[in-house]
Amino acid sequence: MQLKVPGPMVVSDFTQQVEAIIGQSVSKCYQCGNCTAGCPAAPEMDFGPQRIIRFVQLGLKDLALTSNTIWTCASCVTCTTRCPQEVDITGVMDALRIIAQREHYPVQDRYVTALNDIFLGNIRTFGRQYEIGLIGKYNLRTRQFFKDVMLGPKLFFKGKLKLLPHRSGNVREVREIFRRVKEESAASSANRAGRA
Amino acid sequence: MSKGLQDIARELLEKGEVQVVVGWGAVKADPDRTRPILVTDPDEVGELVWNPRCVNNLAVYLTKAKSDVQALGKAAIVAKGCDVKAITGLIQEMQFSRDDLVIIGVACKGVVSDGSLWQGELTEENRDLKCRFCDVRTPRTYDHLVGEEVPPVDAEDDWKDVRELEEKTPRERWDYWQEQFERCIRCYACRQACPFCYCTRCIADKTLPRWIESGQHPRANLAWNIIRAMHLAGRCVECGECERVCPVGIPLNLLNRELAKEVAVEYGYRAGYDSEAPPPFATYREEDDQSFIR
Amino acid sequence: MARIGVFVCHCGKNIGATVDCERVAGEAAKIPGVVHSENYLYMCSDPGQLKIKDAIRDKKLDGVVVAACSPHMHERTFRRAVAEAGLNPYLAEMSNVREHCSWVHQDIEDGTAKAIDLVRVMVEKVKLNQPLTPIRVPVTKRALVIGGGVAGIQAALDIANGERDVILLERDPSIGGHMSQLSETFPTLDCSQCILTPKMVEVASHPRITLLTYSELEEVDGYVGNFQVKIRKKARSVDMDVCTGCGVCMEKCPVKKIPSEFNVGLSMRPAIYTPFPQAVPNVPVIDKENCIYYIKGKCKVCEKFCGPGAIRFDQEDEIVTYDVGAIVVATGYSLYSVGEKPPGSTIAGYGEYGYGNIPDVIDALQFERLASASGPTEGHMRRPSDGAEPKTVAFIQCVGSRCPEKGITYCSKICCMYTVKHAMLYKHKVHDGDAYIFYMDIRSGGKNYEEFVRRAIEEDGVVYLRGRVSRLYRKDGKVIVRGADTLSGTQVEIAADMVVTANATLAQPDSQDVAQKIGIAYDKYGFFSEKHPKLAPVETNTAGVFLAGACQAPKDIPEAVAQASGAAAKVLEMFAVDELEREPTIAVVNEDTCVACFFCKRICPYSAVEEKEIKDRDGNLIKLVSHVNEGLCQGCGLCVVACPSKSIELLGFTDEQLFAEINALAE
Amino acid sequence: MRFAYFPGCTAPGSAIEFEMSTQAVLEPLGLQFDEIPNWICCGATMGHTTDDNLALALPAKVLLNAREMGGGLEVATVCAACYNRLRATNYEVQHREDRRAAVARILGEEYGGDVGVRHLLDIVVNEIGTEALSEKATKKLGGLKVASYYGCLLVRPPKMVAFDDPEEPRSMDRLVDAIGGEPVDWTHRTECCGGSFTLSKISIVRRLVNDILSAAKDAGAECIIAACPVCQPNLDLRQAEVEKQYGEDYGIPVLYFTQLLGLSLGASPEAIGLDKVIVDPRPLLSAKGLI
Amino acid sequence: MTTADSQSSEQEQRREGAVGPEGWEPKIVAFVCNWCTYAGADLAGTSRLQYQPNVRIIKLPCTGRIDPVFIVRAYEGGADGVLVSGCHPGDCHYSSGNYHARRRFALFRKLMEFVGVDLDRLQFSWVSAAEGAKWVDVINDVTNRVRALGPFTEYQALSRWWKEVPDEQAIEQRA
Repeated sequence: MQLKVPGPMVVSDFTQQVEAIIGQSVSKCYQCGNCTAGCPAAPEMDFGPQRIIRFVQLGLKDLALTSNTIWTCASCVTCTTRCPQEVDITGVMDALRIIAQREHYPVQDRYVTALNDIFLGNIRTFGRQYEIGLIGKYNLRTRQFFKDVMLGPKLFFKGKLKLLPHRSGNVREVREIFRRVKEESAASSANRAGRA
Repeated sequence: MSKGLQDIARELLEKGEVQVVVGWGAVKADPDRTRPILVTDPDEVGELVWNPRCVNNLAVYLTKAKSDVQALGKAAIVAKGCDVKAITGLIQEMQFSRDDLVIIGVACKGVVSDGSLWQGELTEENRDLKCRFCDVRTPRTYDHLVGEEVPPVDAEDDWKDVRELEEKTPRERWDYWQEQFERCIRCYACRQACPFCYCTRCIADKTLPRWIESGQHPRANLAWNIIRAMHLAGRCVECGECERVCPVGIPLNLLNRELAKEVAVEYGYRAGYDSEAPPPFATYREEDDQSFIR
Repeated sequence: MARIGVFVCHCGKNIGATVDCERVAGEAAKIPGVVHSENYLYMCSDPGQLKIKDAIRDKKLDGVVVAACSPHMHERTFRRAVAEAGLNPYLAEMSNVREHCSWVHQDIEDGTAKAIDLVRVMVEKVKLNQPLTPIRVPVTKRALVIGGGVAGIQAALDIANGERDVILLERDPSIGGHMSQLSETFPTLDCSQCILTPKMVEVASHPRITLLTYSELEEVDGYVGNFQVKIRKKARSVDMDVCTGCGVCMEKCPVKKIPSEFNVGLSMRPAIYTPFPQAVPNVPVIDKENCIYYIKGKCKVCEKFCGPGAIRFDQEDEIVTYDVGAIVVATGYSLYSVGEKPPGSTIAGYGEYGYGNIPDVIDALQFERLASASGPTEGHMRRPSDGAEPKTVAFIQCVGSRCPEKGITYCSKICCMYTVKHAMLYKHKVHDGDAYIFYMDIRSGGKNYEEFVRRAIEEDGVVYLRGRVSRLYRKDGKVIVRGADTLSGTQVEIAADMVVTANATLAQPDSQDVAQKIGIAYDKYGFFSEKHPKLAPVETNTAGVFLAGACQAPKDIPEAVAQASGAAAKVLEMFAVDELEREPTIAVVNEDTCVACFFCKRICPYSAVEEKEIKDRDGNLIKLVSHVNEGLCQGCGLCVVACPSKSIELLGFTDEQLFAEINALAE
Repeated sequence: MRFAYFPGCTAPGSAIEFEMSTQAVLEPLGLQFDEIPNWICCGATMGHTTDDNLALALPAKVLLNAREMGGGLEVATVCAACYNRLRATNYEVQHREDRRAAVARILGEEYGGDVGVRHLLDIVVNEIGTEALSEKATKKLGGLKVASYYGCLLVRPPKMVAFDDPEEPRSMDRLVDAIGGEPVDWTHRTECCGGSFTLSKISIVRRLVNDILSAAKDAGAECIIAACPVCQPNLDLRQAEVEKQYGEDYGIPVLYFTQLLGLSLGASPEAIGLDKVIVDPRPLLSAKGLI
Repeated sequence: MTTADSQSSEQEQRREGAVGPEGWEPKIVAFVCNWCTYAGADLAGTSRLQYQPNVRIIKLPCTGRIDPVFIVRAYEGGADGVLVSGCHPGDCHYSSGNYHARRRFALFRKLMEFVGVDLDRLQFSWVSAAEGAKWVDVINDVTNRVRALGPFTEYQALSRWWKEVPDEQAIEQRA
């Protein structure tokens, strides 16, 4: 691998894109590795969180967005809590996931995004979560028809999964929120692109 | 109202707690006006009045430069919220100590801009401009209070008057102030009425070197008004006395309030609130704004 | 009418090339009050100076303006020359027509016009210059050194060896400071106590040194050369003159279980104690909070067994006052704690390290005591929980340092080196043990320091892992260390027998109180501020007060000692003269017009403004005014601007002079 | 004390026993929880990992709905994930002008982060207090050894959420102590259980759950309590497969803190949904004479 | 004011030529502290850096010694712009003088803005003893900005009303 610097080193668009979402400068990170040290999912990641922050600092967008790290982060916030430099590492991970999805980067882990899609789709439809629908649809989407097949009944027989969705009273408003969020997010990324 | 005030004053004088009460009295010849009076005899407390025509800030009589009230013994002073701010500021500036003074605070809904406009109630038309932004309708400190507590004015924007001028162009502002200052006749009534102008020799009168050109002409007038405002920066309590007494009607309090606003916004400081606080221009914070310095 | 002489220097071609010096001199001659004007190739040369002296005598000048280089270059030269001609030196000023004019402009018209303006400005100023005399203050040739660690010891010895009296103040029962707690020192591994103890003994026996241990600073008054200090000698409950230091009292004291401060809680001490066997003075103190007699009113075992009868239960604190001319502050540092945040502190502990409650996680100073031959384990590696020899030890650097999240952003500077030393000492003592160091950067700038680090890695097999440690917790008698190695990009988990944290070096917790007592500045961390970070690192902004050692910033032993010797040299320099001379640029108050608002007093950075009572003949107070103490005033002029009634003048920069300068530029 | 109650999506479903036991403790504790009308989902982790605007808009809507209830009520919730999202939203709109403006554009209404958000645990320990609680708890737990598991979202990040120490929290331990249980000192109070991956990355989840169960067992815990409807099922539901994969035998019941609390306040086992827990706690509790 | 009649004809021509924008050159007064900016300007000199010749320096011990009245007086004397420059925060020779000055000037600046002075005519900078190059940038930038504004005719117009009358009282007192 090689990092080429063709001209004067400036803060890359990618770095700025991330910083705009987290509202903080990633230059604070001095690469101490505390985030990697405390990360419960680090063993399963191809790069530790500290490396990902480094990629963001240097504007190495493809490396950051194609790593499995951002999809392996459990959002447990241990890294942010212990970061000596007060860098919101969890926030960076969120930002990278958001950018990867908006810009249709190949997602390393479709299980995670599939779950997210269905989860949010449910909110959009019902205003609230609909758990049996979530598990069922998820297994369909990810083609794991029998995965956790035993968990469902366990929950079901304990009276924990309802067959019918539980709707919020203001579903219409929720749909409106989703529509405006879409507009807002499109506008803000267009804005950023415009600036770059 | 006046009755309650008179009772307090009488008791203070009779018990010998104070030797003199500084207050307002009626002007017999002109019912639209009141005047500052000193009462030393308990039998004369009937002279004291409190009404929306009591415009003077009596704190000015507490400093040595302006009066010898201190020579008469311990004083009680009748004071509106804005007057009390001035008193607090003078204590902060070590001109006398709180223990030397009894404050008879008066709850105030505003005073009239011109006594002749008084028709028995305060209206938007007759209320003095300074009272429209008042934050101390009940004095912040007092020993006795006349009247019921009044909540502060809930102005939409406490600095509306200054912001209106700020929004104009530099040239418009320049012309506006030139028009105002041109009228200045350097009578120093503003200085005389100001409780904080207690210097025994004002720099306007200093000759070696001459700080401010004497005489009445635009350049000198500008200098005087700028320097007067600067000298009161962080100290002025916006009592508006300067503006009230100005014979040519220069909106001096507007200048004062511009600086008061900056001090409030930048340093979170309001003059006359706390006699223990360090004055904003005798202290600093490392994180003070310096965006204007390159 | 003034009689001013103007002297325009060509400085060879340096000024002459872009400023028409003749024309400048000619224009100067036309300024009212200028009675002499000339130009010359080198004004600072002997012939040039002679021209000035001659003109002063011949033309009876009462003011001189030299238009030449920057006053920072030659103001002293010309003022001396003027004085030699019998004129007060403060009647001479310089116009900077070289650095500020000829060197920065190419066009001769521009340069000349500007030079004329600059000369005019100074002529108008000099017309109003007053003869001034330098301020002279007598010097008390005795120094106070605050703090009896290695820096204070060194400073005291150097001053005393320079034949001046010293009072050495230490608040603990013995001098020695942190250095006496250390095992070996980097990078030479010589034994800390072996090199320090002789110096401690020398302090105790030096005829010029008055040693006050178990004593604290109460108050400092006065100014450079003339300080009055009040010191509280805390009651030791032992008569220093009678005690022989035999130690029987300590053996017999029934209280045994007080955690030893000296051994950082790794051993216990009695209620009557000396901190360590080599203590100087070797006289115990009674710890009143733990002594049974002081708590319950009976016991007195120590008194019963004391042969010479030195125990004094009725001793009380004593306040003593000294006049001193200079003060050396050498109060040292304190160590960060991973424990829970103390109330009111901005510095938090490390919850992820169990707030210090994991038994085999010790700090660096505790490790020093473990490794010390005179320590609680006599130098054997034994971990605190069960006394077993640890076979795997993890050392963690930057604990508290470089960690804004927990409150400290700076680098503690000494930890990199002492951690190498710790790992090395450990490997020397436990040959089959493993030492791991978690670090962020190895900062080994210093003589033989990098070599020392390499030796630990290459010869002793110490393993460096680059990364912070995120969590420590106990499992099956081990301490699980969850760290990372960013160089390989992996998470690292070590089941360690013992963990040593290199805790940050902090200012003393009460440093701000001390600074306020003495009247010196401190930074946001509580370290004392030097006068100039480059060129006056030993001085403080308060004349006559000097700094030595880690009270200024984290320092290792050689740096602390060097600064202590520097401070001592500064003190001896001061003491070499009987009177101190200072620039007469000071503020004076016009008492007639002062209205006693004391804005000046509030704003003065040097606390030089005092309240002064003016009384009539019968002693009745007429009024209060402010007064500037000329010994303390440094001449910044803040008070002058703050004064609403313009009742303060700054000599040399009076308002009148400044207005004259501004007016000189007016059209 | 009255609060605007945000039950969260798991309340009627997978965490029904949390909801039941919460309802059971309110009255004895003198709390009144009025459900926010027409509440919607907070978006949970899926929201903030998918769209930064969505992450704030949904919780902000919930908080606005709560504000409409009037009376300046604070919002109470029992779900640690909801709690975290609501608090995070408050923090973001309070501290970031751009986010506040975006939320205003999306919702068509200004929200400045002024509606307080409290977790029931915070309310019980810090408002009611352990002393009062101890008095109310008529049925003491008889020294039941309880490992309090806080997980991630209740205590992290401290700037946004914490009413307790992010590394060494003790609220639940104090609660256990007050109702007569014995809080065990253990190391994995705040370690992550992998909850957000419970349906997607099961191998990580199993490893983390195993670590937590093993630490609890080592510390001698008889049961674990949690305050989060993601953690509890994760530790409970996955226990059998973890035991199988790692060859361990834990059998540690994992309860909601409200269940133990309900028990001590005299609620029936049915009312607090003890039968809904997969690793059945009833044998343990009846052996201790608690049911 | 007092020396106007004593200037050389060349000087007068130069200045006369500078009345209007044609051939007019801005006149700028700089109030600088002795320890940082004055020394920084010295460094610009020793480094032989070149800058525009419009600024005249008045040296004070500290920016904290600068009374706002000095600035007013400079305008009265015909200055088109004023620069105040001192030590960076934390570097003050007198430890806190520049902090106090910063507050005072923050306010004075607002006041001048409020009465209609364009703030390019009243500028502030920190220039340390090591920043010779920065001093050059500051001077050039200040000069260019003031040049762009043209002569401070508003203020100078105020002076035209005025005929200098010797301050007799002052003369008397000095005698």
